[in-house]
Amino acid sequence: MSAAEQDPRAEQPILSVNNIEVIYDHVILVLKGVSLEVPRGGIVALLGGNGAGKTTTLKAISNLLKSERGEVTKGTIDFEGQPIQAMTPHALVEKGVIQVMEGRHCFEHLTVEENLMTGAFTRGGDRVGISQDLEMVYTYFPRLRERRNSLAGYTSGGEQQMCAIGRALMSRPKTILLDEPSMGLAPQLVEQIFEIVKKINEQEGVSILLAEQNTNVALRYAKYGYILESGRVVMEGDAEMLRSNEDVKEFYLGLSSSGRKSFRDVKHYRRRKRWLG
Amino acid sequence: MLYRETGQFKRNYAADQQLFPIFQDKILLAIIVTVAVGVIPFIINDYWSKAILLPFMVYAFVALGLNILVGYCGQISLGTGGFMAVGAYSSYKIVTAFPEMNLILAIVLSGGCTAAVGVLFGLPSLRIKGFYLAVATLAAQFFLIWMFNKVPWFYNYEMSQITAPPREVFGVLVSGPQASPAAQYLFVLGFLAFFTWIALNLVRGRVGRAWMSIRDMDIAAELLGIKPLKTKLLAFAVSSFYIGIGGALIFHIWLGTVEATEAFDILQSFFVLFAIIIGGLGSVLGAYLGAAFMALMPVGLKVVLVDWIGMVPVTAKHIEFILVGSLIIFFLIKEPHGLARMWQITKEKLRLWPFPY
Amino acid sequence: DYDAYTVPNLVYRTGAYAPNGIPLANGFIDYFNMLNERDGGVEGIKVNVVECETGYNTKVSVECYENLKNEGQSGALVFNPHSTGVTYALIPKASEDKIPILSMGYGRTSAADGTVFPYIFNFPTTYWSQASAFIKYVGEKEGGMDKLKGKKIALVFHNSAYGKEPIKTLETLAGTYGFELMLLPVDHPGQEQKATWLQIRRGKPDWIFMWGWGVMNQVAIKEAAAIRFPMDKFIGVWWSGSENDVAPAGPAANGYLAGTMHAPGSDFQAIADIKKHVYAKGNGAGEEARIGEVLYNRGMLEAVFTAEAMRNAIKIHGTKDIRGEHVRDGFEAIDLSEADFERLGLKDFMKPIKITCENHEGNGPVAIQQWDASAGKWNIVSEWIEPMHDVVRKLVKEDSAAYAAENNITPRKCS
Amino acid sequence: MEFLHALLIQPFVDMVMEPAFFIETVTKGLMAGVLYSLVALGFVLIFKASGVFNFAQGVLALFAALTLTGLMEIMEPIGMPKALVVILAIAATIVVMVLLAIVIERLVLRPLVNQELIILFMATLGLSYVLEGAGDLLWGSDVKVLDIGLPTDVWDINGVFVEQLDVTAAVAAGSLVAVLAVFFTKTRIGRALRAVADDHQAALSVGISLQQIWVIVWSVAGIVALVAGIMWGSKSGVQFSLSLIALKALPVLILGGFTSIPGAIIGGLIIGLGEKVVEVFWYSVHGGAVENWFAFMLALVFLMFRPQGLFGDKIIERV
Amino acid sequence: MGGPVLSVENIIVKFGGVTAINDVSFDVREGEIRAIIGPNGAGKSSMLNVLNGFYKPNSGRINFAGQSFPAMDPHFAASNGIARTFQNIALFRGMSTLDNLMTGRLLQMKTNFFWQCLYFGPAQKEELANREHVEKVIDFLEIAALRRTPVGRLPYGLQKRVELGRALAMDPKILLLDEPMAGMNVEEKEDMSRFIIDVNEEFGTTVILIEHDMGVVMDLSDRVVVLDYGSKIADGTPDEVRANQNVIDAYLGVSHD
Ligand SMILES: Nc1ncnc2c1ncn2[C@@H]1O[C@H](COP(=O)(O)OP(=O)(O)OP(=O)(O)O)[C@@H](O)[C@H]1O
Ligand SMILES: Nc1ncnc2c1ncn2[C@@H]1O[C@H](COP(=O)(O)OP(=O)(O)OP(=O)(O)O)[C@@H](O)[C@H]1O
Ligand SMILES: [Mg+2]
Ligand SMILES: [Mg+2]
Repeated sequence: MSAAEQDPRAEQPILSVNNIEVIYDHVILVLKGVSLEVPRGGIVALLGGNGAGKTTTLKAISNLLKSERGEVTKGTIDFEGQPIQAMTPHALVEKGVIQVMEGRHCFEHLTVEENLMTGAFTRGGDRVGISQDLEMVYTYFPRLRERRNSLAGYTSGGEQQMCAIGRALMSRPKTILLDEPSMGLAPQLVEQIFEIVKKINEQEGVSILLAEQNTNVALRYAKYGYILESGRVVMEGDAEMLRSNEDVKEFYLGLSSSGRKSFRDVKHYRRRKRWLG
Repeated sequence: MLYRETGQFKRNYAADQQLFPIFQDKILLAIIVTVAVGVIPFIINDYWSKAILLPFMVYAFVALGLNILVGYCGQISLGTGGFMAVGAYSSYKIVTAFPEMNLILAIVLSGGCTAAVGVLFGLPSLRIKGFYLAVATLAAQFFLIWMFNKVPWFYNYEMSQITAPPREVFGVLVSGPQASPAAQYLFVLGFLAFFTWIALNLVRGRVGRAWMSIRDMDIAAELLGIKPLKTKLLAFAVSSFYIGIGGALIFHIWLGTVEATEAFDILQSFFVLFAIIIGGLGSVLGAYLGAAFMALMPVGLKVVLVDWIGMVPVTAKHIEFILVGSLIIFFLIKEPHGLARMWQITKEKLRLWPFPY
Repeated sequence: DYDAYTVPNLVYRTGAYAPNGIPLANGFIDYFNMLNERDGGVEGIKVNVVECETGYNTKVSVECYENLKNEGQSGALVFNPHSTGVTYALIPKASEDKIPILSMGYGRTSAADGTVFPYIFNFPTTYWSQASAFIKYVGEKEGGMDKLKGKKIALVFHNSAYGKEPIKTLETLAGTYGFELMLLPVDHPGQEQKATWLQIRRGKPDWIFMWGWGVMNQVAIKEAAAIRFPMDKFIGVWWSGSENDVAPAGPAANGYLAGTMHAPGSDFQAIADIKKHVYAKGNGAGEEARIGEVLYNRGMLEAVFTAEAMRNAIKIHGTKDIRGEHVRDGFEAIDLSEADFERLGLKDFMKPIKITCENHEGNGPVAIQQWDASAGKWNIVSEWIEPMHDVVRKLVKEDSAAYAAENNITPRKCS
Repeated sequence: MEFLHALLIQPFVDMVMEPAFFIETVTKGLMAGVLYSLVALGFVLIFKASGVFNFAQGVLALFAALTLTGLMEIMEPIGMPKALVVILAIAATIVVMVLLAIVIERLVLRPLVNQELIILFMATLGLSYVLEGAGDLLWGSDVKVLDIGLPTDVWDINGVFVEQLDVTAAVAAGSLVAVLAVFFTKTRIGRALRAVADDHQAALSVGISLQQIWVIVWSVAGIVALVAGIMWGSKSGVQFSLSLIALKALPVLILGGFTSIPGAIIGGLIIGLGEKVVEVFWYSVHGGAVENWFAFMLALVFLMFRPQGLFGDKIIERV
Repeated sequence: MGGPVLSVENIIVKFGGVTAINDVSFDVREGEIRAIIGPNGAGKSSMLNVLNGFYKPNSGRINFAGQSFPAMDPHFAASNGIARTFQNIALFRGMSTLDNLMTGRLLQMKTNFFWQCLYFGPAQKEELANREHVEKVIDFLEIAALRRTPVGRLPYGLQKRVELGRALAMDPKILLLDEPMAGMNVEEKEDMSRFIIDVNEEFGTTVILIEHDMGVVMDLSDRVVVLDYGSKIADGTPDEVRANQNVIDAYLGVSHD
């Protein structure tokens, strides 16, 4: 079933990925026809286990694949109606699509603050606006303010994660591709991150595509979700629908009919149930 | 599907850890060996020996050594030329001091000397890393060459140009002008084959893994209990040992006479580094392919440009420069992990064949 | 009969030393083309000069050698290695393959001993002879060899086998004449010599000899000028005495001296013929304007000797189907008088010269030439100086004996 | 004993006994150092801005100088005033270097984004082959005299000789360093450059255009190369060996730190000074021509204490 | 549960201005699962780095294997059975999964260089013995399919698993895990928890665990240390900690299930 048919929203989505196929190193086929849509001003969650292809999908959109010797061999990717495969990542960011990469990727030898400033690279000279946003980021993440002058390379995992997210916010994007934003963050912060996401989504109408393992939270904030399994979209639907789906409960929310069970009680390894392939 | 492991099951881990687990590879190897031993010696002549096979083989040997250091242990070195010189000059001293000594032994000993020197210049690698180390190793390059040019003892108080005296191995003359091409070819081939085997053993075992772990992430390796300095120095020693022998072979067998300042200058260091990178870092096969590329490409281009197209030699030379440079860049872009990886991918494609993936 | 003789030439028109390699190679090939045009080659058989580009690299040269030694019907008749390193590399091989090597005024000096090096020729004269000649020149300028006592001579040399050649000779002579020798090595390429010239500032030598090569020469001359060292007390080996070497220093180089084995300039019949038969027809290897440059003439001289040797070979062996070993005999039969040079269109180009089986150097005399910056040309400013044969010959014998011993060669008997 | 005296005592005695000469040695050493740092500067620029160890820098200098002389030879006959010719030629050369930068970015760097540094390093070595070949092919290989009217005399400051050319070079280097240092630390582009050096992919992800950045740095590096080419070229004449000055810059590079622009200068001065003083005053010990390796040994010693060079960025070790 | 196998006293770690760890002491009992939690930048990873000798404390003492040191030596730690995984995956990216695990055995492999060269006799025997051992780990972690894949190609989650495998291959007495479940979904976390529990129960391996998923921490761990700004603000059983007001303020916020 394709997204379009059962998609209630009339207006054309800001980002749409149509049946793309991705190959690494000329031989490793990773995405086997993935299609998804992000409505303007929507929050869409991309769920799926390890190796499902979430990161790859996001990189395909933001055109970072080339630098990993991967390539989109089939399908198209449109942003605001125009195809964007040919564009450079730089052009994309200027168009307002920015990605928060999995695994932080801060600039080690730049201080935290300089890292944040690079986020504003595409905004050129707009000093005032930039310094305002810097303040904004610092108010979101007080921890960063404390470490503002230390080299990013020396900061803790979580601090780096904050730094990476803050950096993305600095570019005043129209669309953010978040790859596992909650990874390595303390519980409070996880909530906070999603609050922020929600906020910029509501106040500035930023559309968000987030790949997240923390399905629980993700589905609380996202409006719509896709579930990826080994390179294919195996299920999609509104967040509520997904949350109430038995399989999803079972495998992604860790809830059984008897409510949440303890990690200790898992007595046997359950083989993940596969929808397709 | 011509090329695949399917249907070739491994009954035990020993079988699984063989050098050439796949049957088809075994055949290929067998063919190569028969040609190398059964055919070439009978058709080889001076030109093929001095201009093509010897250069290829000695550089393969040296590349093998450098690849152990750079490709497996991740320590970039630009001192190769200097270490080759150590091999050449120490072997010269040995054979002239003990005329009776078997040349094989003499050459292996000179490898030993080089290993010692290599360890000495490897010491800084404990603190110095990456390109800093690479440039620092030039200290070895320049110092050693200076020394061999300066200290008369090394060239027996004659011209700093040393000439290989004629020596026999098992009654066959292998060095000096009278030596037959076949003899020289087989002599070097023997060295190459044996020490390739050793290298393969080293890199697939404990030692190799220790090296690679240092290469990929020295901190993690250290926290696993691997002693960085010890491991690095071992790599320097083994690598220099190979490079030294390579230098000795260049001197005794290929050129017959060398001058440190010219035959082992810094360009040699780059030349070999090129070879292993084009061929494939951290791959024994890569050392061969790279050496072939670097040693034979110019000759090939010359044959094509001058002898076939009939271009003026000098123009041809310039074009050759441009082409070699471009080809290097081209291959780096096409496959940064070198010709060896290309070969591997081709094989993977072959497995899937006829399906694209 | 062959339809052509093969005369290979190992040239370096590329690489760090190309500026010198180009005129050398041009002179060589132009002369043979001239012969081919003017008198249909040597004894009526065209000469096919096969250039092989070495970039002054020994390994490539070896490849060239192996590639060319059997070229054509005649096979390679002679090799000009054009680098000390390459010469050393080819000496054993060529002797084995019976192909003569003409390393004209360079290479292994002790190869002057024909009994140990039957196939190697380094006439008209060698580095060691040249060094001794320089000393004679200095002595004369100082007003008598006895005046050398207590004088100080600095040798600025390319830090390689080539550069170190004259040291032994000079040290011996320093002993005999009691002058002080100051050794200043300069590493390849010699872009940067401040330290060396500081030494000179400090040591204040009366004379400077230079065994330089390539960019080292140009920088040295500049530096010498910069410390205001009198140029007419600064003598370069014949590889440090070309137009290239003095040009960058401009007027500052005026008066700089260099050794030579032949005259510079282009007013010789042979060169006129080259212009007429080669350049006029547009077959010249280089720019016509640069004919007559020092290194051009030297390249031409190599060709002249080679051609002579070939003629002799044909005469001696009574056949035109000559090969390397015959040409070797041809070389050993070289005996050129004033008259012969005139016949060759090279009147006063150099002094008469005679090669024998025993002596492959020919004891040619050395002249000193001086750079006239304003006129932009070299002029010979000395008599032709006879080297100190007694001294040199002794050193040659010692060295060749050592070589013979190490490579178990039994010196052949001459006559 | 003899030896120890020559090694440990005599040199210092000499320094004291011949003050004027010592001063001259020091000045000459520093001057030489400046010339080295002119080349090192080019390396630092590109490394700092893209993590690429650009070995083609020496050849770039040669290429620039060749182009300059070539263009001047073409223009001179037209009969413009010399000064004009020089200015035009230099301008034209700069244009050429920028074009070259664009080509390099397009054909070499862009396809190699995010590759290991050693690969990029090798690519630049390949590039140097190409440029050498091309340079010879275009402009021929004989020695060309480069005279753009820089002062060539010598000042004799009571017995101490100072070459004006060297002073010019020093001034040029000094100003270049000042400008570039500011550019890198203070400007937005500068920040972006350093970001790229740290992590190509992340840089892309925040919308830094590698293409733009690389064209910029390589152009600047090209211009620095031109300056170096002019300074060295007017000393030795423009010829192939000019490309070898790269080697002289390497010890400077590691001593000062791959990533530090001021480091290039300081490093240069230390190396120049060190090697000259040792070469001259310890001559009786080593007999000359030790400069090359001594420079590296000197750098090595410093590195043992500061593995990232004097001013280089810290090597971050973290798990 | 036995007595303390490892304990730290008044550890202080400073980096220039920052105090990463400020006078922290706690102990780890034989065979327990000991969790370290705290806000980002609290000093948890630093603490692990101290425990296996990557960071040298400015002051304080570490007691282990019956000895007491001012700072741990990495090699000593490793050879006495302290193994760990890292927060930012520190696998050997150039090597296959199998080789990565084999590196975990390096300390156990002792045949001399000579035999290594020949890859024969003792060398081969040893190689195979260790291979057997590693294969056990591979089966245990169910990564058999990845044996030959270069780890660089694995997705994040699997890399974490391979890293655990490398640690297990050392058959450690004490296992230090730095956020082993970051970037995993519930199901994978369940598997991971399973592995940890089994290791702990079957081989009696002591585990020190850093994790931000409170569910996991509270379920698995026997005792929890809570750090905040480098200082210890609580130490006790999960329930005590959960109830502790400081902890709630500093870290948990609204309690999580
Ligand atoms: N550079 C690469 N080269 C080859 N294969 C790759 C590369 N990167 C990823 N893959 C493969 O692509 C598949 C999908 O990887 P991807 O990182 O997109 O998964 P993911 O959904 O992001 O998993 P995770 O949640 O663990 O991040 C994996 O099987 C992985 O092996
Ligand atoms: N090598 C170092 N140099 C400088 N500062 C450091 C270094 N290592 C850690 N720090 C600082 O010490 C503090 C603690 O770091 P640590 O990595 O231990 O935090 P953490 O508890 O692991 O946080 P997270 O949960 O985000 O991983 C951080 O503020 C970090 O910036
Ligand atoms: Mg991912
Ligand atoms: Mg941490």
